[in-house]
Amino acid sequence: MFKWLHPYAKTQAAYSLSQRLTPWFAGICVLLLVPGTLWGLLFTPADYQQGDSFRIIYIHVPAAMLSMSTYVAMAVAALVGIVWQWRTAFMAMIAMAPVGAVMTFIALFTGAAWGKPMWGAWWVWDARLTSELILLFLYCGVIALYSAFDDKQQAGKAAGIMALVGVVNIPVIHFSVQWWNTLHQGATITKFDKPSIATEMLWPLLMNIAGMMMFIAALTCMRLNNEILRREQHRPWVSALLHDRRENQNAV
Amino acid sequence: MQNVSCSKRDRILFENLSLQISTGQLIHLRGPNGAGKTSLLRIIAGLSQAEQGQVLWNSRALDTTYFKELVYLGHKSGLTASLSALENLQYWAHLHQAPCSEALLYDLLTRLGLVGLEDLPVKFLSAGQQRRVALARLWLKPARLWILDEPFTALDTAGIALVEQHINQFIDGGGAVILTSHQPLTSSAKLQYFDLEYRL
Amino acid sequence: MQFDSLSSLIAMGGYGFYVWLSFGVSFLVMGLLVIAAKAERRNLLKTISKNQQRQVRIQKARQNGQSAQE
Amino acid sequence: MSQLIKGVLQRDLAIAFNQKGELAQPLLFLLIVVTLFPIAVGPAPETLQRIGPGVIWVAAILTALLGMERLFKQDYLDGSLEQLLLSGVPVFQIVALKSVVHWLVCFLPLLILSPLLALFLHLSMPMYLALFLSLLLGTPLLSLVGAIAMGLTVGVQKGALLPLLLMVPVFIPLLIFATSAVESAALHLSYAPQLAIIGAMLLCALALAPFATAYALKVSQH
Repeated sequence: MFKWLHPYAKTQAAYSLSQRLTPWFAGICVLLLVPGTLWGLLFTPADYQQGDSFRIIYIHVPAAMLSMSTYVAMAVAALVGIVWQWRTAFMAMIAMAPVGAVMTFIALFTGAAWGKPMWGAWWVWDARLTSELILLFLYCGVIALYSAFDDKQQAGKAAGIMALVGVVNIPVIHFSVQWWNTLHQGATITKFDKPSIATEMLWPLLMNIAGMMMFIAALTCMRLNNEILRREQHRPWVSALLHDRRENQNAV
Repeated sequence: MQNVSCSKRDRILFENLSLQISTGQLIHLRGPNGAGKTSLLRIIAGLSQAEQGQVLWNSRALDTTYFKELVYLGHKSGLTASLSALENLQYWAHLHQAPCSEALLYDLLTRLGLVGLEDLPVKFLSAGQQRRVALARLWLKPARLWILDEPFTALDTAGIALVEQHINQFIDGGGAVILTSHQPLTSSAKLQYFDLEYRL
Repeated sequence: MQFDSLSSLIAMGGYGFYVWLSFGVSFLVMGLLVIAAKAERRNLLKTISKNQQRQVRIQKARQNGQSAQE
Repeated sequence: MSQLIKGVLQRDLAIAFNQKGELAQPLLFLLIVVTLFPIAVGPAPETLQRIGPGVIWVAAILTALLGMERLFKQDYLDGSLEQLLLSGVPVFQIVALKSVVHWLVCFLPLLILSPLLALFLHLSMPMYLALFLSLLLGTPLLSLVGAIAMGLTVGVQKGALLPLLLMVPVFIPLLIFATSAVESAALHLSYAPQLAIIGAMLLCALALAPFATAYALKVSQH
């Protein structure tokens, strides 16, 4: 694994790899996300309890799941960067951060829009929503810390520590919020019955989860490439790259 | 004794430099403003890391044995303004495990022309006097390598002479010094120049 | 197909507003993310090539200066 | 070794007590915040009792942030920090000592002041006891974790509120467990589990935070 990954610690190799991968990720993303969403919206039967409002699940659940896993992926990248001193790992981490933050935002927003018809309020201090809100703060913290530094190499390391501190805390936060929520159980009904989901509802959900994953991967690659270009713009290989591009355009 | 090869940061200051320093050598690092002298010194001191390449001490990577034999004095004096010269030096000596009996420190400060100012908070001293307190460290710690970034700023001629004499003694005793300074050094034949140029 | 007409699809059994709002905002935000990344790349490439051209100009000016001196 | 500890403690305490005005400011701030709440929500003892523990804890956290700037900023600016990093002494030890000093200077007075705050907010005796214990265990955690945030932001000029954002993930569980301990005490239930969790968090932080802070400080020297 390590041997396989090691060449990509070099920015140039990482750039060409992610440049090659981006269209694949993007293509698979479209192939999964479009039919998955259409299937979920148009063809699955309505939930007998929640009616058609349950269709929000097809965007809410993937976003919520992947917002957490993106954070963990960030922390892994940060760890790799700190342990092996890879600059590309920090760049990958910071490329993921805004994507993850957007996923968290989507999860929160769709959660609220789902909560309004179900619970009768846009915002309920439900354990999962609260955790998600804290996750958004975590993302904001990492991004804010990164942008506060002028020297981006330093910034990457600092934000990496932040991501690691956050990931150590995620279980604690999750647990504490659950505790807090059961302690302060309000008058409103704050529980979904966890429905054992029917297969025809499940397939589009799985498709959307996989599609969102590809979306995150594609965007991470794109943003990583931007990051590499910005940081390495004075390097000879970048100028050579640009030169090739121009020649190609001229030839066409 | 040492072999450096580095390049640095988003703006490339210098690339693939190599520099070797051995006992009894004084290296005067020269270059216009912004050439990266301070950056290079900080990399050699181990404060910041080179983007590529590494700094070696006795052909090994930098570790605690290196820090035990190093005195680095940067632009910033490293003195806490609200503490006296004595307290500052005592704290520093504790950290660096150097001898720091009070008698020794009083004696040293007297030699540096700071009689009667030992107990005053450093913020009441003049810039030159503060520089003298900072330079007192060169007398305190038994080291083998000194890295000095503009040691002579704010010093008067007597002070400069004092420090130069001490540097020469140190080099004769087998020490090594790397320093930057915008004024020419008058000292010994062992002086070597190392020039950095400004790169766009 | 679960819905027999376009209007019932839009209504979503009375939940239309919430469902379409969620999907709309989500895809909008995702789209913005993509557009932002692409725009950033375009800008970067532009500034980099500008910098390169400036370098070329500087070099030319230097060479001219030298030849003039000679 | 012990001489080193003595030297560092002596110096940091001397710096803190040289600026007595600065020392008292956070405490005054705390007192004012706690006084403002009864005025805002009305003086009914039941209400105050309900919100009391939360108010004291939130105020304590904000106070901690006020005093925390001192931890590394001055050292960073005057260059003491680079001398420290180059001393060859393990940096995490010094960082741990500095956290201890911060706790002594910032939170010990708060603990001493806490009976007064409890009186202001009509806390009952068992509630006060629970509050005191949760503060005793929780405030060192704030010092340790706060040191990480301060180490990370020491080289940053802009963004005075950045540390707050960075410390949120640690604050929230702490706040939840601490206030729930006091609530349990109000209902005459056992609050040992909450204290045990805070204690566990404290021990984890004790083991990890100094290393994270030391790394952060090294990063701050670009």
